[in-house]
Amino acid sequence: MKGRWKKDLPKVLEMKNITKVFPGVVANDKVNFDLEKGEIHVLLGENGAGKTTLMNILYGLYQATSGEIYFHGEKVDIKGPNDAINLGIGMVHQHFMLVENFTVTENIVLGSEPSKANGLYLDMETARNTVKEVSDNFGLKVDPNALIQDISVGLSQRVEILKTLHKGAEVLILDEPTAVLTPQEIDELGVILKNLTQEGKSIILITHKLKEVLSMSDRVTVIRRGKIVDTLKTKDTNIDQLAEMMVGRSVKLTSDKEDKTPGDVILFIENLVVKDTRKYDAVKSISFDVKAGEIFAVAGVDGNGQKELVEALTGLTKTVSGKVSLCGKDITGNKPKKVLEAGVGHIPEDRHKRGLILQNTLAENLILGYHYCPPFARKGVMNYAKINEHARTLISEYDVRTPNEYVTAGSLSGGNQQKAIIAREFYKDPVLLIASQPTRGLDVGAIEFVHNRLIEQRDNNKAVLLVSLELDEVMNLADRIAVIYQGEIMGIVEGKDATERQLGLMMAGASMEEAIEGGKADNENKIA
Amino acid sequence: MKTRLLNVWSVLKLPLVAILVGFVVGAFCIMLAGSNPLTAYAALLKGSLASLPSFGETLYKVTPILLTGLAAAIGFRCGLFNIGGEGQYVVAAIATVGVAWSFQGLPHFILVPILLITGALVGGVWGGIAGILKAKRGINEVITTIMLNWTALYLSNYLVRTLLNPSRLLDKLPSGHTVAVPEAARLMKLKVIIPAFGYSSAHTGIFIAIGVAVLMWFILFKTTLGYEIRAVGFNPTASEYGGISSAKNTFLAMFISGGLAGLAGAIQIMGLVYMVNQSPELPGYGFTGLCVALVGLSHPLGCIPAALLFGILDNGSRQMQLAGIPKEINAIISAVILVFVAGALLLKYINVYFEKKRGAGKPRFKEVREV
Amino acid sequence: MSGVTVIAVIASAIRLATPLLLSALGGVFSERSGVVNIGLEGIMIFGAFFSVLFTHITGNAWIGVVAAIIFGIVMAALLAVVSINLKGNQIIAGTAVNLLAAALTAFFLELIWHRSGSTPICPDMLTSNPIRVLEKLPVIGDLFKQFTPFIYIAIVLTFVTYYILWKTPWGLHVRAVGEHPKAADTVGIGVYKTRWICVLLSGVLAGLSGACLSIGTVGLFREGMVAGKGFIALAAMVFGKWHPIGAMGASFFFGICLAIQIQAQSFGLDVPGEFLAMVPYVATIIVLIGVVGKAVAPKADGQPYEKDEA
Amino acid sequence: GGGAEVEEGPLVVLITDTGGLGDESFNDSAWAGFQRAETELGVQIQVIESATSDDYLPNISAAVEAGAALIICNGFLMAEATQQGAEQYPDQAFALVDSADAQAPNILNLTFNEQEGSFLVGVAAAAMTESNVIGFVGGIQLPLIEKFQFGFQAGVKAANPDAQVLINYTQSFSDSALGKENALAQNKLGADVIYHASGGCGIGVIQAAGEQDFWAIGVDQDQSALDPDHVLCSMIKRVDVATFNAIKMVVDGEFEGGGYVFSLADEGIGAGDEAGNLPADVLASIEVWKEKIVNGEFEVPYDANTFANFSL
Ligand SMILES: Nc1ncnc2c1ncn2[C@@H]1O[C@H](COP(=O)(O)OP(=O)(O)OP(=O)(O)O)[C@@H](O)[C@H]1O
Ligand SMILES: Nc1ncnc2c1ncn2[C@@H]1O[C@H](COP(=O)(O)OP(=O)(O)OP(=O)(O)O)[C@@H](O)[C@H]1O
Ligand SMILES: [Mg+2]
Ligand SMILES: [Mg+2]
Repeated sequence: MKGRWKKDLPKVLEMKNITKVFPGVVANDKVNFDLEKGEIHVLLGENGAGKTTLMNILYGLYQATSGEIYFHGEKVDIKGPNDAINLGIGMVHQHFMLVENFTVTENIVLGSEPSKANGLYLDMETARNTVKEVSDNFGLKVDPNALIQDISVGLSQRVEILKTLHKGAEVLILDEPTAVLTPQEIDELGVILKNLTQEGKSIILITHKLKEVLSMSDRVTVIRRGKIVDTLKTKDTNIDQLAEMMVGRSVKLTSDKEDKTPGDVILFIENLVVKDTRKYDAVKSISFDVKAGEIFAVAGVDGNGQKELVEALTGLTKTVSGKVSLCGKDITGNKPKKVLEAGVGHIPEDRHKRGLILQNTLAENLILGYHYCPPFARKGVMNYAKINEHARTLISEYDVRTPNEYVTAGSLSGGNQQKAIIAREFYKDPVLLIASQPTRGLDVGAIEFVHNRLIEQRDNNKAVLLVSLELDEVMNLADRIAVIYQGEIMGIVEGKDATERQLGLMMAGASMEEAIEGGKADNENKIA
Repeated sequence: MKTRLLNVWSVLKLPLVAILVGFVVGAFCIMLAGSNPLTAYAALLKGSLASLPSFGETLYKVTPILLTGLAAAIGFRCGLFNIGGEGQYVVAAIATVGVAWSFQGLPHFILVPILLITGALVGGVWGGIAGILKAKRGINEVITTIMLNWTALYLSNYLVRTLLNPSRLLDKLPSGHTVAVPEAARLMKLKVIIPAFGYSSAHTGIFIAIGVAVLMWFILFKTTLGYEIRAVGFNPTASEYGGISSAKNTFLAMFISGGLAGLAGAIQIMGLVYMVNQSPELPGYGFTGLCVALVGLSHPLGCIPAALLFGILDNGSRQMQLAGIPKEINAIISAVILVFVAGALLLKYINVYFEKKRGAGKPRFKEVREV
Repeated sequence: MSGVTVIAVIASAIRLATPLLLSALGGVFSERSGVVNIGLEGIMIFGAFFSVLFTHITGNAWIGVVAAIIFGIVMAALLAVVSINLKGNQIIAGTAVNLLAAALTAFFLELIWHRSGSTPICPDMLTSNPIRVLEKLPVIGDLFKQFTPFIYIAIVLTFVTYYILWKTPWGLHVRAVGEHPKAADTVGIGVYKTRWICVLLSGVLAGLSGACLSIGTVGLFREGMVAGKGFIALAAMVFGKWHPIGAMGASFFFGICLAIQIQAQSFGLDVPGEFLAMVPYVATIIVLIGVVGKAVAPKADGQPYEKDEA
Repeated sequence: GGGAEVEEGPLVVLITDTGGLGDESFNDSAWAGFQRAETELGVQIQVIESATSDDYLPNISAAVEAGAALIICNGFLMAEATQQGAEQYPDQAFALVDSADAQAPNILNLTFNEQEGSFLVGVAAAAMTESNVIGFVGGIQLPLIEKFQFGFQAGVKAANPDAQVLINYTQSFSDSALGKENALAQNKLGADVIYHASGGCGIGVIQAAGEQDFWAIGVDQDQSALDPDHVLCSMIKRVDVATFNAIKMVVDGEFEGGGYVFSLADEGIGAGDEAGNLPADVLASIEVWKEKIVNGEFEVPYDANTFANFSL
């Protein structure tokens, strides 16, 4: 360890008057931002506020239209990632920048590989050792030989951090690192980041999650529509204030819902077994049911079989054994089309892979799944007048921000894409709605919208199966919560009785009983 | 309406500029070969557009490549690269001769549809093989279609030499070609209807081809089948999610694509050649079809002008040869056009350059951004 | 079959496989970096032509080889500009390369020799075994008698390619660029530069392959002599799962099928020649169905990389 | 030709088949006849190379439109197109090379007894072989190429009944590498004289002969220049004579339809040995056989049937 840095250079980094204009959009408007030595500085803002753009400028991926960057008080010109890396700036991107079929080590050393014979031989031995060393030093355990495609999102996140540390980063930028992590993983990340600041690193953290802001940061800068709203000391602020600064109005962070007695069983699953793409059992003999008029949530750490469960229910993956029935009708192993026709709506977890055909128009996307049904098609011939009219209706009803219905779905922002999917799936008025990570990557305003819609569905006596990694979301919405761990249901808890700690323990593999013990302790703490 | 027109222009200007550049480069090569580009291009136009007969010859050239172009286009729309147009054409052509021979007693108006369907079906099956292998076993269609092309050629050569040879069917000496299809199987020449077509070989097949182009446009953009094929082409996983079977549509697209190439083979036999030759090489229509589809931006209606362009180049080439211009010039022009169609972005750069020169700071993506 | 015949068939297979292998290796480089190269055929035509031209000019076939490489690079550069910088459709670009190479060589043939069809025979060729000592080996010595320098070059380059792509830091960069160009970009790897080098390398290899067909086999250039081998090479690369050793296996498989059908004809096997000629093509399909199954292309193969900069 | 030149003699147009010029075979040979006619008869000559077999009729139309006095369609595959063209343009003079299938008053059919020349080179091969194994490499198995094959086999059988002939077809006329491999395979099985009728594949056969030191026999033209030490002799087919004569008929105003078969008798077909590789005794025996054929003592087989019934 190099020991403590001198305190006489408090500002590691200053960005002054940064403006970035994209065709038609001012993404950053005279932004001033600075970073102090050893601090964790959160950059907070709703979707499209300009956070990623600002950081991309700092990392050399974009060039600012105007403005200056000072590093340790000296003006620098960052023309590309190489310049940033050389300055000691590392960035963990919003979307993982990992090569799936490379090993952890290969990903970490990529771009700065140890070599022998003047760069003619890739020295994997040394690489593995360095990776071990770095990971030990910072307490970030990884298996250097594992392939990225085989490890969990949480671990991938670590690999991303190790990647920057391996390149000797002194300033770390983390763009929404927690969006895909479990509470435990988020806590762990918090500890890791604290440790890193102790090592003398300075950290910029981008997030939408206000609780994290409060628990993790030293300072917070709020950005809205490309402009800085304010920079505050974390200890001087609170969740409500931050939320209001972010969206420019006050938001309700929890949704109200009336108590309701659930009706008939809609979805019934018995001893379901599903294999993942690598042919391992990802879902091991799961049984549960979802009733009309309830939101049934499946909570769990990512990669514990949720994806396979949902894909099996919707016919996208084969089931190995077990039974699925909908309203008493066996739909096990049905093709997706059959499942949709049986009355299932599905908000997929990956909107780009499953939910939308980005190159098609918004209107065409808004009928995907019932594109062959009247009035949109008759005898195999499409009726575009009806399709466009349908699109206009949904666009206004769901407030999808788009110039018109003819633009390609890919030209919408993520939040609006999600709204489009929700609009489409709700229009079907499904008996069962499967909502998988419905608010992933959305800002608080959009989340509020989605949550209200899900509750509305429940109140209309429809069954909702919610699969989410966000404990807050689950606890906020669900009538019953099943916790999934390694492909098995650890237990089913009544929504109103559930505590974060109890669920968290079960998500880590504790049995229901153990968890209830833990949960009680938690409750007592709360009361005290 | 005005924006509509602007849109049409923004789509069209790319191929148009490409064509222009192609001819400029061609002119350069012509000069290199010691000839006058103006003479050469005059010959090109004279040979392909100047009179109704010469235009007829162009139409005759356009017929098969429009169909193979449509074949390639529908493949592209489903995310498939069908290099197999050649083989599908070949098997359909030989099948047409065989079926025409077997049913030679039938009257014209029954035999012709039978043969068109035969060609489409046989080509479809040949394409469908690649489709099934892709859908069921994930085998890259590029490999299978390449392999099937040669297989088709050798199969055809065998059938020409044996089963369909005049020596077998007509008690004549062995010959390097099949028996000719009967009169009833032959498409009418345009000059029979419109005598002004003079010496040209154009036949009613061109109407079939254009009709098929319109039909393909309808299928691709106005039917659920087209919706599904395009969906699978852009995003197979999302299509699956929407209840669209990517396996089924992959097969269907390959089948239709093969069917269109097969139709080209059938029409070519029925329209002009009337027989199949033993051949050392693939006929080349499949590859030209790829170019047609690419320049036509994979749009069935775009394929019509694109096919016309390649038809003009092809047909004009014989007048150019007669004017002493090397026959390779036209291929060079075609290639340059393709390069520029592919390098579409160059056009954008040129645009930007001119906009900067004009000092216009207005955003380039205005159309998209306007709300 | 006697041992001599077996050796002869194997030698024949190796000779037939060599141009396929060289081109397929070119394909491996290009596609591993994310650029689909269906222009291999055209690059081969260029290589075949210019190796002959320069052998004629200089009287030295090795200079012809260098020329094949240089002009292979020229054709590949066209593909690179269009598909990397202009972010054009790589398939169109490759098709254009094929068309252009065939037309230009025919045009140059006319311009330079005032004849069409084929060039005169070269004063120097590379058709005999350069490493004589190997012929003394027991049993397989006969095999080497029929080796050309290109066979050694192809075998060495197969392992060199493997080494470069899997054992050097730059190889890791190439594969990263082909899988996830953005990830590579963010760690400071020049995506465009890497792709350029790889596409040019595919020009080097396919150019060599062209030279192998002309000065390495018959000593002249003929229109149509490449005869679809670029496409077969492409198939061999896919069949070999984008891996140099796999490509070698696939090329040899194709070569041995061809060699066996030739041998079968010579033996007077009573099967129509056309069916024998189909053997390599049908066998490839069958093997793909039965044994190999899915081959997964590099993830970013065929996709132009857009730097996220407006 | 440049457009500004003074009008000279009549225009004659050659339409090649898809092999095109540069095939070192009958298209080139036909064109040689044209070039001779240009210098000796003062005619204007033009050529249209057919890109595909579907171009034949349109090419004929184009030639007619260009005002050709004579159109020579080169290749039996053009028979049907020539027939159609002749019916469409009854006043236009046509000549069709290699086929008698198109019959009309304005078509002159120019065909060749290739089997006779092949017979003679077969005799040469039979005399020169030491292994008693001889090879034939064909391109595509066309009836035309089979004429070469069976004539050759008959020649071998006549001169040396013990010799065996290996038959290979490359299924190509341009893939020289395949020609070479086929020849090498035959050579490995003992063939020490190999005759080819395979267009562009032939250069591969001759190249193989040079490398493995055996004899190759050329085709159509005297191919000994390609490798004087290994091209034993060549089967000569004087398409140039045929085209020249046809043009001359037009120039002399003597053109009429009908058929003309070139054979050993009129030297339209022959066996050539420019490099002088054939020993005197072999030349003598070739001469003897030639006499017999010219005198009509027997008919040289030209297909599987006639070969099966062939005996002396
Ligand atoms: N490459 C680009 N071209 C054009 N506009 C862009 C580009 N990248 C971002 N934008 C626009 O810039 C604005 C800021 O985007 P940015 O990605 O920085 O937002 P963000 O704050 O990171 O949002 P999120 O929370 O969703 O990640 C958005 O309006 C977006 O549409
Ligand atoms: N290259 C580009 N050219 C033009 N516009 C672009 C480009 N890239 C992105 N955009 C615009 O950026 C926006 C989408 O940006 P991005 O994908 O970062 O959104 P997002 O941050 O996911 O949105 P949100 O999270 O708010 O829903 C769209 O409005 C799109 O039109
Ligand atoms: Mg975003
Ligand atoms: Mg962002």
